[in-house]
Amino acid sequence: MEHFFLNIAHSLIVWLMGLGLSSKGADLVLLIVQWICIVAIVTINVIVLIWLERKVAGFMQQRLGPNRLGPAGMFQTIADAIKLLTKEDIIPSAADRIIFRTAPIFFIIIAVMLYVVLPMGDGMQIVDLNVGVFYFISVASLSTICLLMAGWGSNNKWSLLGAMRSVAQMISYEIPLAFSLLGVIMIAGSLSLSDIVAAQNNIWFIILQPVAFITFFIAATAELNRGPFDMPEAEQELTAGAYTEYTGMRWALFFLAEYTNLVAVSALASTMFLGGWHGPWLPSWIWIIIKTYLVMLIFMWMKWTFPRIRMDHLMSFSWKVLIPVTLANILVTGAGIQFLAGMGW
Amino acid sequence: MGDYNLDKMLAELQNLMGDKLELSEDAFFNWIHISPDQLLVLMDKLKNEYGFNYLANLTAVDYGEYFEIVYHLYSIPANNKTGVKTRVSRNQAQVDSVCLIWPTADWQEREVYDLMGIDFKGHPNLVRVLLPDDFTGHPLRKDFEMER
Amino acid sequence: MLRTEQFTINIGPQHPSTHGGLHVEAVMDGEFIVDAIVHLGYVHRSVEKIAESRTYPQYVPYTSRLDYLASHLPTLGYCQAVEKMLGVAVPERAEYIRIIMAEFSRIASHLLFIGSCAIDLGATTGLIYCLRDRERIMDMFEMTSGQRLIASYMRIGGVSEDLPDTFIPAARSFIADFPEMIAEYDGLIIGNEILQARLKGVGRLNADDAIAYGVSGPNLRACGIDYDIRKAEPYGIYDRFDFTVPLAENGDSWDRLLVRMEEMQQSIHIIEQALNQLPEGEVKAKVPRIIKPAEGIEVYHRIESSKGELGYYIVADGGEKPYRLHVRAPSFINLMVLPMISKGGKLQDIIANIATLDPVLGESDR
Amino acid sequence: MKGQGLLKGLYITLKRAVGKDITIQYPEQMPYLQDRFRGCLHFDYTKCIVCGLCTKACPNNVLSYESRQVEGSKKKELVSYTIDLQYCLFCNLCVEACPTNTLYFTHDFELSRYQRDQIKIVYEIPKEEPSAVKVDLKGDAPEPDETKKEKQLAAMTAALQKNPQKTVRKMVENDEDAEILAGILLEDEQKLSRMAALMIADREKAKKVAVAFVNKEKKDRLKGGGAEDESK
Repeated sequence: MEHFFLNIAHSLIVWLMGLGLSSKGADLVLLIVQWICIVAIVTINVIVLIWLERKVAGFMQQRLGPNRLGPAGMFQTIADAIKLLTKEDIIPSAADRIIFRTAPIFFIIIAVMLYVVLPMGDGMQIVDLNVGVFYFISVASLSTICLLMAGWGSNNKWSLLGAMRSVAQMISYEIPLAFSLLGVIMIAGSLSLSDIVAAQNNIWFIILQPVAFITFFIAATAELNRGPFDMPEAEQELTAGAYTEYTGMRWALFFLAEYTNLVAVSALASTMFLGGWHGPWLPSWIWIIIKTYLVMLIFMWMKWTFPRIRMDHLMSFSWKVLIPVTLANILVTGAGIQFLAGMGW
Repeated sequence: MGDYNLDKMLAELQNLMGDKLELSEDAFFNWIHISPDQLLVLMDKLKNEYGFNYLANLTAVDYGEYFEIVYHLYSIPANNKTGVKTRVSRNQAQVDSVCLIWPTADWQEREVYDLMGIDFKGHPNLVRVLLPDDFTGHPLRKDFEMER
Repeated sequence: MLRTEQFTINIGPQHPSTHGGLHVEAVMDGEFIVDAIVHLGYVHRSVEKIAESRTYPQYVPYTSRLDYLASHLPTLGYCQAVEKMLGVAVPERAEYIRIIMAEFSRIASHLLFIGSCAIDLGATTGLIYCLRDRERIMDMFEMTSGQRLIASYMRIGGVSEDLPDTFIPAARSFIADFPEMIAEYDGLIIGNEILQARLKGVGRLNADDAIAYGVSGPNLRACGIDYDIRKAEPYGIYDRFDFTVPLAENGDSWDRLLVRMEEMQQSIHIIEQALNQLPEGEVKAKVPRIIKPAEGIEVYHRIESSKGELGYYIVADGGEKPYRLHVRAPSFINLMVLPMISKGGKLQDIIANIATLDPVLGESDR
Repeated sequence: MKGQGLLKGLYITLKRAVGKDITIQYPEQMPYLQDRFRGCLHFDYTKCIVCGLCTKACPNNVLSYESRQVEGSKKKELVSYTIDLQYCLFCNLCVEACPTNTLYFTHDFELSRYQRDQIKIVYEIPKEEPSAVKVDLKGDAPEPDETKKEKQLAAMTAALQKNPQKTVRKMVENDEDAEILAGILLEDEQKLSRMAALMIADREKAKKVAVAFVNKEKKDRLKGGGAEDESK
């Protein structure tokens, strides 16, 4: 079981080479297959996630959540997706058409790009970049631009307000996000995600870096635009913020991308702090799934419990609390590393 | 307390204003009937000298030839109450706005203007409040024709 | 100096947090509100004109549609106003039943207030918990009148039917469970630091402005003014009950929330006393089938509704229909201060202000 | 400490998440309705004395009726009675005004219809046989026969299950028999569905079957009773 997917990939290459392809050609085909797999995983995951989110919300609110279609309402999301696909695609007459149309597409592309560096199991990583964490953070921050495109392109004041909020928020929270990861990177001594996972063979970084985990979690919530930091969307204030004018499949793409981001960031959290794919008994790829879903459940739990924070509180929280705390964490970590190295560890 | 002060106040006002002012009483309220030109003087006195700081209600009634504008005044710490009425003729439905004395009259006067068609002089923003801006007529007038 | 352009943004009439059909035109400077203009009338049903074409008893069901969140209160006000005109004495038992119903309405309205306040600030789950508990009150209304939300239960001269046997146990069990409910709201909604940060110091209304603008009810008491019509000018049999009027000091959104929380507990206290004192007997006075108050009688009757001072001004002309009926709607007048308290705040503050002013557009637009 | 309130909130939602749900699954699970619940307004034509008090009490002109003078007497009789339910305020004023309990609210709350004119409920009373009341829900007419029959069958079955005694009262001679028949039908589902089908298709036959059922049951009871007597 452990090497199930690796074996499939291996036999695919062997079969392709047997057909007379060069090794580079076979790698290329494999890459395409891997991309298709990512898209498939993302889509299926989102279907499960939306269902899960509704169920979690339902249970917390003492309701049942969706339960009509399929076992425990599992197919509800599929039905919704079909509904969204068949909806009319409305583009406001005053909208900047090109920007309006491309924003959701870029958003989903960026979200999918995050998966390239995530180790999904022992050896299951599409590209093992030596600057994996850096890549992840920089690509994740690109989604701001898409939200700004959506907000600007809609030519709607609500959307623009949402987009501006999202830019301000993401820029402020990028810093504590990166800083809180720095502590882990310092201990692991590498920016490569596979190295970081390997470094957690004995002890998870959540134990060594509890403060960094909390700050990372808070910053990630803001980065993902999830409640209580869902400023750009802000249903009750900005109607739907940047997504106000979107309908049908374009809106669904935003939704898809948001959940894709959620999975990616949760997977990053489990990779960086929860030992990645390490775990006893079960195959590595099951472990990462379990950990990712646990992190996502906490995200959902928070979203459905807390009210939305105010924009200025949000900003001051980032600059006045999170950044100093993360900086202090880096300082303490560095001192600790030097101290332990001096002790001869 | 209430009653003694109220009687005294009414007597004082009667002395001051003479025939511009009439007093009456029913089971629930002491009414001060005032001619519209003296309204602001009276209201200013009522608020600033006698402490009626709370204009609870402002409305108008259509009696055919004339409209009667009714003010229900309360004073919050002293717990006194009094009513003021003034009449304007149907042809010249115009009265001074008490908006500057009690800001709460703002929307209430707008409502009376909207539904009854009484013009309040000196109101800062006398536009319709409940009905759409392009509505014609004033529905609470008795001669308003309903469509159905 | 860098100057940004102001723009207007229309909050409502279609907006998730405007409680019906409120339309606020906000002049914005970025996220800051420079000015706000309130547009009303989206739910205007001309109830005052309708009154002129209905007989006095026939108008009762329309009154419960004014403040549909606490439907017994406006009905109570109307019935008492007409009773005042006729000089009818209501039987003791009916008076007590009315008090019980009115206070339960107040609790139902405040529960929804807390829930909608939570959801307007983004805490969806809080609403559901409040609705869950409000549902028990709705069940009690269903027991007595057969309708849950807009129960036309009160009649001129009493109430339509006696309490059913199931009512008193249900009411007592609600009272018994109430502290638990409060503890839950305290934990989930009131105690939440994010919510506190969003409400404290937001939308501050000072006492003088509150009186000058005719603000009433919990919104007035949140400014520290001890003015409750149940105490100041007791109607019905409110003078027989022992309760305090909760007050706050700052008049900000947070205080408006706290005052209502406390007010619910006082209502429970009143209901408890009323249930203990509830006498036996008739529930409806003998009122002629055709009600004709004498010509020239006019009455202004006001009650402390869950939103504030609800007044009925009725003029009779000797016929069986009111000559003129005016409703002094608390929501209408309370909304007047919305621009004032929202100026200088942020867009998110105006949402909190609308939520804590607790307007009901059915009443405000009439 | 800062953050305590947040943790408490998280604890409460978690507690509720694992706790019991409060919602019911509506179409499968019917809500519990109190006795006085005001659902659809129902008119019981047999009791109506054509006094007109209900129409006078109604604030919104929901009720209207047509009547005619009975020949040779002062009495009036009803020709038709219309409840225009879309304007109903469910205020109970007509029910309170009615001196003979002709009007009452049923517990049927599913009042939405596809067409506006279907909302009107018209009771037409033909002169010859006052017993055969035709309740004409206008909207039913254009529907194809098959589905209509099915609907009727479902409605009848539901009626039998819900309130058997009242439903079968007209099939048998007296109240006692109706009670017996109701008992039989409630016990045996097959009999119930057969009876429902018969009541729609052929009233006369249904009556015969009903009488047969009742007689058999009576006999059984007699036997049973006799046995008991003997044992005593």
